[in-house]
Amino acid sequence: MTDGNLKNSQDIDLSVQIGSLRLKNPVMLASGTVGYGNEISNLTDLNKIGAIVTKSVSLKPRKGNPPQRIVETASGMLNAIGLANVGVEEFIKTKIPFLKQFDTNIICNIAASSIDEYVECTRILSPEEIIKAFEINISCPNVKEGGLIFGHDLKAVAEITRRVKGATDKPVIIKLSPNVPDIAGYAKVVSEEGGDAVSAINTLVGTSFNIYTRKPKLFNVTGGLSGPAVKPVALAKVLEIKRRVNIPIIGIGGIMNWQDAAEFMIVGASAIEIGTVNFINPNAGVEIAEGLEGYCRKMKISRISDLTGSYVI
Amino acid sequence: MTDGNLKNSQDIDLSVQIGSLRLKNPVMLASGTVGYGNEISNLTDLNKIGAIVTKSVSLKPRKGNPPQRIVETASGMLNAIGLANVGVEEFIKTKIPFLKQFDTNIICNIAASSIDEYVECTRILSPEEIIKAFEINISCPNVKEGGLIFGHDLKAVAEITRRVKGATDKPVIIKLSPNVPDIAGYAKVVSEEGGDAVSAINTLVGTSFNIYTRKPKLFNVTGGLSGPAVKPVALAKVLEIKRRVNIPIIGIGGIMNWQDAAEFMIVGASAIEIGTVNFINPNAGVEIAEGLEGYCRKMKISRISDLTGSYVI
Amino acid sequence: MIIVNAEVTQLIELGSSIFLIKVRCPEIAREASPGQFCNIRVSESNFPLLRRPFSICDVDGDYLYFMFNVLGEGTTILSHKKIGETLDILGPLGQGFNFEGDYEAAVFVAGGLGAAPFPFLTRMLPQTKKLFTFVGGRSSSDVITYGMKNEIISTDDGSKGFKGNVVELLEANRKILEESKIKVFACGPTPMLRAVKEFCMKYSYNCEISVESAMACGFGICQGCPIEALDKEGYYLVCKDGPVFDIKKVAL
Amino acid sequence: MIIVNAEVTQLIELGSSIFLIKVRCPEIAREASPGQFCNIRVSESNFPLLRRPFSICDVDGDYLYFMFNVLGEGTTILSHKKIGETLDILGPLGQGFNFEGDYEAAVFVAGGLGAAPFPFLTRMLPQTKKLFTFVGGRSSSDVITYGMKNEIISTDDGSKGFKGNVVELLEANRKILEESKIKVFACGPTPMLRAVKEFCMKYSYNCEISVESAMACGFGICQGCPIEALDKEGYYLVCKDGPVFDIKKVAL
Ligand SMILES: Cc1cc2nc3c(=O)[nH]c(=O)nc-3n(C[C@H](O)[C@H](O)[C@H](O)COP(=O)(O)OP(=O)(O)OC[C@H]3O[C@@H](n4cnc5c(N)ncnc54)[C@H](O)[C@@H]3O)c2cc1C
Ligand SMILES: Cc1cc2nc3c(=O)[nH]c(=O)nc-3n(C[C@H](O)[C@H](O)[C@H](O)COP(=O)(O)OP(=O)(O)OC[C@H]3O[C@@H](n4cnc5c(N)ncnc54)[C@H](O)[C@@H]3O)c2cc1C
Ligand SMILES: Cc1cc2nc3c(=O)[nH]c(=O)nc-3n(C[C@H](O)[C@H](O)[C@H](O)COP(=O)(O)O)c2cc1C
Ligand SMILES: Cc1cc2nc3c(=O)[nH]c(=O)nc-3n(C[C@H](O)[C@H](O)[C@H](O)COP(=O)(O)O)c2cc1C
Ligand code: FES
Ligand code: FES
Repeated sequence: MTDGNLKNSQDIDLSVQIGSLRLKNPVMLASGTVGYGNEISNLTDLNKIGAIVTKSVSLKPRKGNPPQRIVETASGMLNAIGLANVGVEEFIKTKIPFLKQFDTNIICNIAASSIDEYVECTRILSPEEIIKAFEINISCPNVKEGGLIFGHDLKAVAEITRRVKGATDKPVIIKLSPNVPDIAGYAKVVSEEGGDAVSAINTLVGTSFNIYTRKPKLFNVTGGLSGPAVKPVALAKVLEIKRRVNIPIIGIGGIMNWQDAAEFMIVGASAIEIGTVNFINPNAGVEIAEGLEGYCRKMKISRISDLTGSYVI
Repeated sequence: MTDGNLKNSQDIDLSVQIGSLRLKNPVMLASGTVGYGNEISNLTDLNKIGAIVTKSVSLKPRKGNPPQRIVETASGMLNAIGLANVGVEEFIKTKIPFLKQFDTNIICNIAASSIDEYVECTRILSPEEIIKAFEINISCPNVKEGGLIFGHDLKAVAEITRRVKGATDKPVIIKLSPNVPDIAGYAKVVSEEGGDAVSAINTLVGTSFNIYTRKPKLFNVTGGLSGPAVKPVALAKVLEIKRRVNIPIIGIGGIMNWQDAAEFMIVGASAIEIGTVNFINPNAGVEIAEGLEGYCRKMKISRISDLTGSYVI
Repeated sequence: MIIVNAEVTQLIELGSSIFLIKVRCPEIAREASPGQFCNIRVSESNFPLLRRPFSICDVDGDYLYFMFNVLGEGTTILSHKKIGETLDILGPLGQGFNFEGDYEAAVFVAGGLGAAPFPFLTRMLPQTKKLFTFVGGRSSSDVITYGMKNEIISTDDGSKGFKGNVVELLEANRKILEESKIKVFACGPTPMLRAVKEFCMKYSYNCEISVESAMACGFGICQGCPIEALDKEGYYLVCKDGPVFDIKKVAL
Repeated sequence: MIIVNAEVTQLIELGSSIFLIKVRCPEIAREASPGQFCNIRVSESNFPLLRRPFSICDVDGDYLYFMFNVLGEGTTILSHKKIGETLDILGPLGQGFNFEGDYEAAVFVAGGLGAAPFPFLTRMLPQTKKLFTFVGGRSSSDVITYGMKNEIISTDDGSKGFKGNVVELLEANRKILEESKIKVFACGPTPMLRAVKEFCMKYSYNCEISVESAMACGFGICQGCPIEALDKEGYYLVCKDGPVFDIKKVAL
């Protein structure tokens, strides 16, 4: 790490680079936890955020799963939304124009039930110039064809990466499933096939039952576990990738505050995404960016990118 | 489920069967969380527990990892004890005699760094008549040769099951790793090779770093995540096994009270093991057994074994 | 919609584990309308993790009232709040009751804790409207009439008022209802809402209901609170499109 | 060793975020000896999950005292306990100080919160022994002398007593120490304990130290609290074999 000779606040460079994509700070809002930005913009200043990852969009609209879609667990929550989304067409027509107003990077997250659909969505959306990168969700545990089938198949991940890259010249981030013993193996394939970055982690598969009705609390039976409960697992996954593969990592999983964000960067994340915390504190992203700046000053780090992978083992 | 016509408390049958092993109730104390029973016997009545699973024992003594071995996390904890244990010889000499005094079932958990070592340990311990069954730990994340290498290798699991079964005529329980996408596949192999039951889950791999020193909090860098945080994941793993494989399951992971225990039985567990909760409430096992009896009465279940896999999906 | 750290100024136990909490919160009080709710963070720790949604029970100047039932972790913590402590409140949220417009008499139907939104609605109802209030509960101890006017009561066990459920009570009072053009406003457990809906359909009364759902965010970003729509494909979001809906728009 | 729900009878703020909590707990008070600790559950919820270990600061009849420093979640919750609330306490745990036996003068060395076990030890020390108490802190506000006798003080910044660390203070007082056969009892941050150990080795003084470690169970079942042994292969457990050790037995 640079032993900073920091003159004043201007001196701290919070910007980070992910492939050809430059973010003003490493804080990103995770897909599915900020919709398309409109509601949360009433409660926080999106101009101060590094990037917004939009809710997974699929070729056609999806109405999502019937209720109940969420359950709270110990320091976490299960969700089985079922990729409810407006579909590519409506996304371009109504969501993109709204997002234009913000001085931040828009990253479009794509979910699909076939490799061709991933490619097709990317091809259609690639010309939209406010979209600065794509995050490919191959790890949604909540719909039969939500990609998790791909997320646990090295060959599929390779093909998705290669063909999506072929469909756009914008950076492509592959969002990995944590439900595997060797996540680094998947990251390796992504880097070999020209992927620009990986994001980790998506949610862990979990469930919860009512002991009096003996029915699952979620209509979908299982859901994705997120929140502080999963942070230790997410950190281990990021560290495993960092130690074995040379590719930018976006760290996700249970981040509630700037301390958590710093921890993810130390184990190897170039940037971080926050999800569940947005539901509890919609201004968390701004607070985390500010907190990281204060941390850098205290630690005499002039460029926050120097924090990435700076663990001492 | 039997719609009970319960005359009085005597009527509720809490006993459960795992292979040829019969337990007075489904509550077991998990390996590594009660040592060899001596300390905790000052704080609870072990005669009221279905079974005690002893700390993983290996052929030779292991001193375990240097400090720090544990870290608390959100509704959970990480441990990297490193299978500290007295070794088979000392176990037989000093631990078994002490355990003889209790009216409960002793299940001996074995860890090893080679398939031969698993077999050898089983062979040596099998004649000890107070040992009623073996639990084979193929999923310890905390030592290089802790078995996790086996736990993620179907062929190894098959061979371990077959050869350990060959070394004893006592029931053999294989303790599965949750760090795989298809735990049912492993359970299937166990049942095909004649294993009597599987226990799930062992801990999830996780880590935690100090953001000021940038060092891992655990000497071992990564550790095993346990406690309420992992319950939703553990429940999903048990349900997955129950739906796909016909083998008795011992449910483990984040059980804090009788409600959690009932939830595990509903999704498919024939019995349950409690770990982390013993550190917080050493009498939890007794309270859970009593709570389950009250639950059965309220729900008019005359045999608790009818609860196993009684989910309504 | 705003997040405020509001000071707790009063905590009253209305009945068996039913509480009324009063907070000073001018910012939300100013904007709130009857039927809307707030999403309240009961603890700064990660446990419980999620906010808890509560209807705005009443607004009095700078003060907000919430009525709650002690159920689990969250409401237990809420019931232990001390005067002077602050509460992290997100609100006002959702679509409230549409109580203006073309009808002569408002008919409130409250079941158990469904009484929560009616004190505020009672206060805001235009003087020009007549008001009938029907309150039901399992037994007298469940009947909550805080902040309501000239209520007519029913209990399942007959321990207070009419013996029967609140919809049977409505049937029994059809005559007064028929005298003027009415609009029904109902809040309570889903089975009650189903019965109210059936009743109103049968006599083609206008009716709005306030529904519940498990929620995470409470303001439309998590998609966690769907309710099946009858007048379009797919779902409405209870937190954003509701919690108050015209009975013709949602399936119960 | 027993688990008791003990009533909180007093909570005193001794200094900047340093508290003394008094609980009524005859069962543990009866058995406790100086240097032992208790493992306290600060919350009934899963957050924080683990118990928190605290030295038994003092015992007075049926009452136990714990001295604590507000550090994180657990100690913050503890500092908000109300008189009359109960505290789930597991104890007494571990091996305390061996203060009987063949020596003339006890030398207590306390650094910062390391003062915690000494009030009880001071009380129990046989009249036949002379006592010297050395207390060190970063600055005067960190110097805790609660429940101690005729203490000699040092501060790193010289804001109170001798300027320097507590071991330099010992050196400066070698003369009185040399006058009688002493035994040193030390508790404080690890760097201080290392220095005390070095000092005692150099002059071959008998010395016992109370060490800390991350803990889960606190009574020997999790193996979570190892400390490297010098007189055997492997590790001792801080919770069961300690927290008090002869300096010759453990590596710091
Ligand atoms: C729009 C809306 C308005 C509400 N208004 C009120 C009110 O005015 N007064 C009142 O007492 N209650 C009200 N509720 C219900 C209230 O939110 C729950 O009772 C409360 O969240 C229970 O929290 P708990 O931690 O005590 O219970 P727990 O059972 O511990 O809650 C566990 C989880 O289940 C969820 N949950 C529990 N019960 C319900 C429920 N009935 N509906 C949806 N989710 C639930 C909680 O949000 C939490 O995530 C309202 C709910 C909604 C959606
Ligand atoms: C035998 C023993 C006796 C102790 N006696 C006292 C005492 O008398 N007074 C006092 O103020 N403190 C004492 N401590 C330290 C005390 O246990 C910690 O300060 C306390 O656990 C902090 O909890 P927290 O939740 O406030 O802090 P957090 O930082 O939130 O704790 C998080 C986790 O880290 C662990 N942890 C934090 N600090 C320490 C530490 N210094 N050593 C080991 N683990 C730690 C906690 O147990 C917890 O699991 C003692 C520790 C031990 C092992
Ligand atoms: C309600 C909810 C909806 C989500 N929807 C999506 C989604 O559509 N696409 C996706 O890639 N990830 C989705 N996620 C996963 C998050 O983006 C994130 O990976 C996960 O929640 C872990 O981060 P957290 O612990 O900070 O929430 C969703 C998470 C939640 C809680
Ligand atoms: C401190 C500690 C030590 C453990 N040691 C072992 C072990 O030696 N062998 C084993 O099979 N499992 C071991 N486990 C795993 C537990 O048996 C159990 O599978 C896990 O903790 C999940 O259950 P829980 O959430 O109830 O703790 C250990 C767990 C903990 C917390
Ligand atoms: S609760 Fe999040 S969208 Fe309704
Ligand atoms: S804290 Fe569990 S053995 Fe020491």
